[in-house]
Amino acid sequence: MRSLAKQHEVIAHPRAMGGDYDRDAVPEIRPEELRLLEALLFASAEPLDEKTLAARMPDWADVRAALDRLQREYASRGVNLVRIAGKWTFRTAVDLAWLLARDSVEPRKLSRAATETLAIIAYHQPVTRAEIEEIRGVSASRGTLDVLLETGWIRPRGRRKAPGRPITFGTTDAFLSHFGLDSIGDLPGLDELKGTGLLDGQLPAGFAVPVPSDDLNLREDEDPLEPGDLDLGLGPRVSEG
Amino acid sequence: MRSLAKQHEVIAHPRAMGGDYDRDAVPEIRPEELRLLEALLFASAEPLDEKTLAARMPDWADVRAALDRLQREYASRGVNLVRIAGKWTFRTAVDLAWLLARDSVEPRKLSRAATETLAIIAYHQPVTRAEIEEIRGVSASRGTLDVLLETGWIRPRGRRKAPGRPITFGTTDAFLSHFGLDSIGDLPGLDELKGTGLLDGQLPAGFAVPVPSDDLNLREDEDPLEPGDLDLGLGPRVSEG
Amino acid sequence: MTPAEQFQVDPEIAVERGSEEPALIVDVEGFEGPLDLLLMLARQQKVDLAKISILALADQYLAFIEAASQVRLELAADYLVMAAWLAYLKSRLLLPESNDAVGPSAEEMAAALALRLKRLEAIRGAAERLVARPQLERDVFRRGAPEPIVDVKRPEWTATLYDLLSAYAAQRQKRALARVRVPQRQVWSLAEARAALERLVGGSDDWSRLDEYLVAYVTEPGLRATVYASSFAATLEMVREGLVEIHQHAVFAPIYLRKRIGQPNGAIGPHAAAMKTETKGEEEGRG
Repeated sequence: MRSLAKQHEVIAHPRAMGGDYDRDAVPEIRPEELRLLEALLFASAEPLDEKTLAARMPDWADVRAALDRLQREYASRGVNLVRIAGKWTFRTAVDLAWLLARDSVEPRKLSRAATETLAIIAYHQPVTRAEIEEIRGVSASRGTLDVLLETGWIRPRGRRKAPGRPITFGTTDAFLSHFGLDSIGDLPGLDELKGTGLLDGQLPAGFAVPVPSDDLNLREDEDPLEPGDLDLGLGPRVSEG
Repeated sequence: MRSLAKQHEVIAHPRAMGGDYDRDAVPEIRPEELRLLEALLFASAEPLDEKTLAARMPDWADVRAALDRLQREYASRGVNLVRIAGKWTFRTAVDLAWLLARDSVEPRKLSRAATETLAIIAYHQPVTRAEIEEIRGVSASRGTLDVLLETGWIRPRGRRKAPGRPITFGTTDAFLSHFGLDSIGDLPGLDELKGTGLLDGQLPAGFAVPVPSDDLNLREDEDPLEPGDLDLGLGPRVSEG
Repeated sequence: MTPAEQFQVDPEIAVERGSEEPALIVDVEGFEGPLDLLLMLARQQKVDLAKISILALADQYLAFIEAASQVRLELAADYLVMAAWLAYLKSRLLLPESNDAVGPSAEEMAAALALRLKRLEAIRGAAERLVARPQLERDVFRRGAPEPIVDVKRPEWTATLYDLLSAYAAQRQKRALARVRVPQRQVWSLAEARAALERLVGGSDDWSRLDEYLVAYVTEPGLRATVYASSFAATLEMVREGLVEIHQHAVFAPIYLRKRIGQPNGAIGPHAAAMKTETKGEEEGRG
């Protein structure tokens, strides 16, 4: 509540807002001990306790009061004055941790199982996990679908209108983009797969490769996803390495 | 005029004066980019250039303007934002050396010969050992250059395209960092020296180097170092105490 | 100022420099070479170096060297070289310049020396100013406890279209062939069918539909054909043995059966045998 009131006050007096760069031109009259504390705490390799600080500061300085004021001054900044185990130190603001993390991209090759699963999703979409398992003849490990969701190449589309209402999966635009496909229809069909030698002639009669479609509209046998479906561990996870 | 008006305004509103501790209680609304910059610069062990900062900051941030404002904000503080070798970093205020000197491990005091040699390399770079000797009127002891190489403040740059192909020396970013210089052009008294023409010297033709430059690119009269040049006892040595 | 007086002054300077730099004391009272000495002498002229009298400086230097050599027998060679050069310069400066002289004139040589002195003095000034600057970790300090950037490795998954297609084709092909090679058909044996029928029929004297009897056993659609076929065959056998009667009123109509009561080889036996082919044909067609 208090902070709301405060904010209101600030809005009522826009000149007080930080957005006005000229405001800094006002010479700031700060007690010297704040400068001293700033310098001491900044330069120290370790957090310093009040006793140590007081020993380094001139006698006239009220270290306790100055620390309090400094802490308030820096509370809203990118660097905060914090007390750790009774000792004082400057630390970058906790909410800016993301800024201090370097995202380095580590290229990793998709596993064989994930590649197969992805291909089945691409050709047979919309497809449920049970259907994938049936086509592959192996039960899909949870990790495989997780990895594929993490790639951003597949997405849960909806739920099949069938007992258990299983989630259906399909590919995304990111999939097309990564594999350099203009549309999902550019995936080679049966004849093309045979033509490239990827499928050989020894196929039983009736063997078919579906004509894939990643149409955004749900099929007749699909229901839309419900809120919360995406939170069931299906969303992208933070990598575990 | 403008700052006078500002001051007048401040006096008319004594509550706005810094002496009043309560002033800090008003939550300061500062542009977020200042927080981000503070955090980045405080966290880093090394000065950061604008390009690096910009890459880490959100796209919408005007890094240049934010740096300027941050520099003004911190100018009166115990920690200042300074530009060193073209990069930005926080350093304790110069006038607080007395407070912090206790922290420092007394750096080895350079001998007079080493100091002069360093100055000659800084102001006359790129410069050969023979040229250093010419200016000082004494043959340079091997130890002097070794000591300077060990500090990391000077480096062999290349080889002069001249008989004997002597190695040329110049200063490093560590030199700028140690002496708090933004660029070699900020060397104290450089303009004066240039004005007197003493940097031109009466060096034999081809040796004349009017303005010092620590530019990483070799000059026309320099050849690159060859593999092995750095092994000839010229590289930084492990300190012998 | 006589050379002797000059020499009296020097030890102070020498001591000062010596303490600063014991390793680099040169033979002459701590001066770093003749140029250093010349510069000190020039400064004692207390005039702008630009207006220095090289002639006077040469005199002072030569006098100094002479005085020094009275105390110390040895002088570093470069001092003597400088002394010789200055003596030569002095004589050139004093004598009228001949017109056919080769090389630089005495004035040029003097000016060059003055310039060297000025340059040395300038760089010394610069060195002083340089080291007077606030120095890192002596006067100014950087952050004592920097917070290192955390390296978060984010996997970027890669796969090529070829990977995708070959994986798909290979596994579809493998599965397609696998189905042909291993016809995993489950079969209901005649014995199983008969056992089940005997159990079912035993419970009722009334006509019942064969397919209704079997519902309990047809749990999987894939099993339907074999269950029907075996059951029907078993039925026929039981009819022949006179255990049950079956009845079908039209082709493809439901088959009814009931436990036979009384006559072992009943009249409907042939009738039932006649239906056999038709019904069986239907079942096989479904399978």
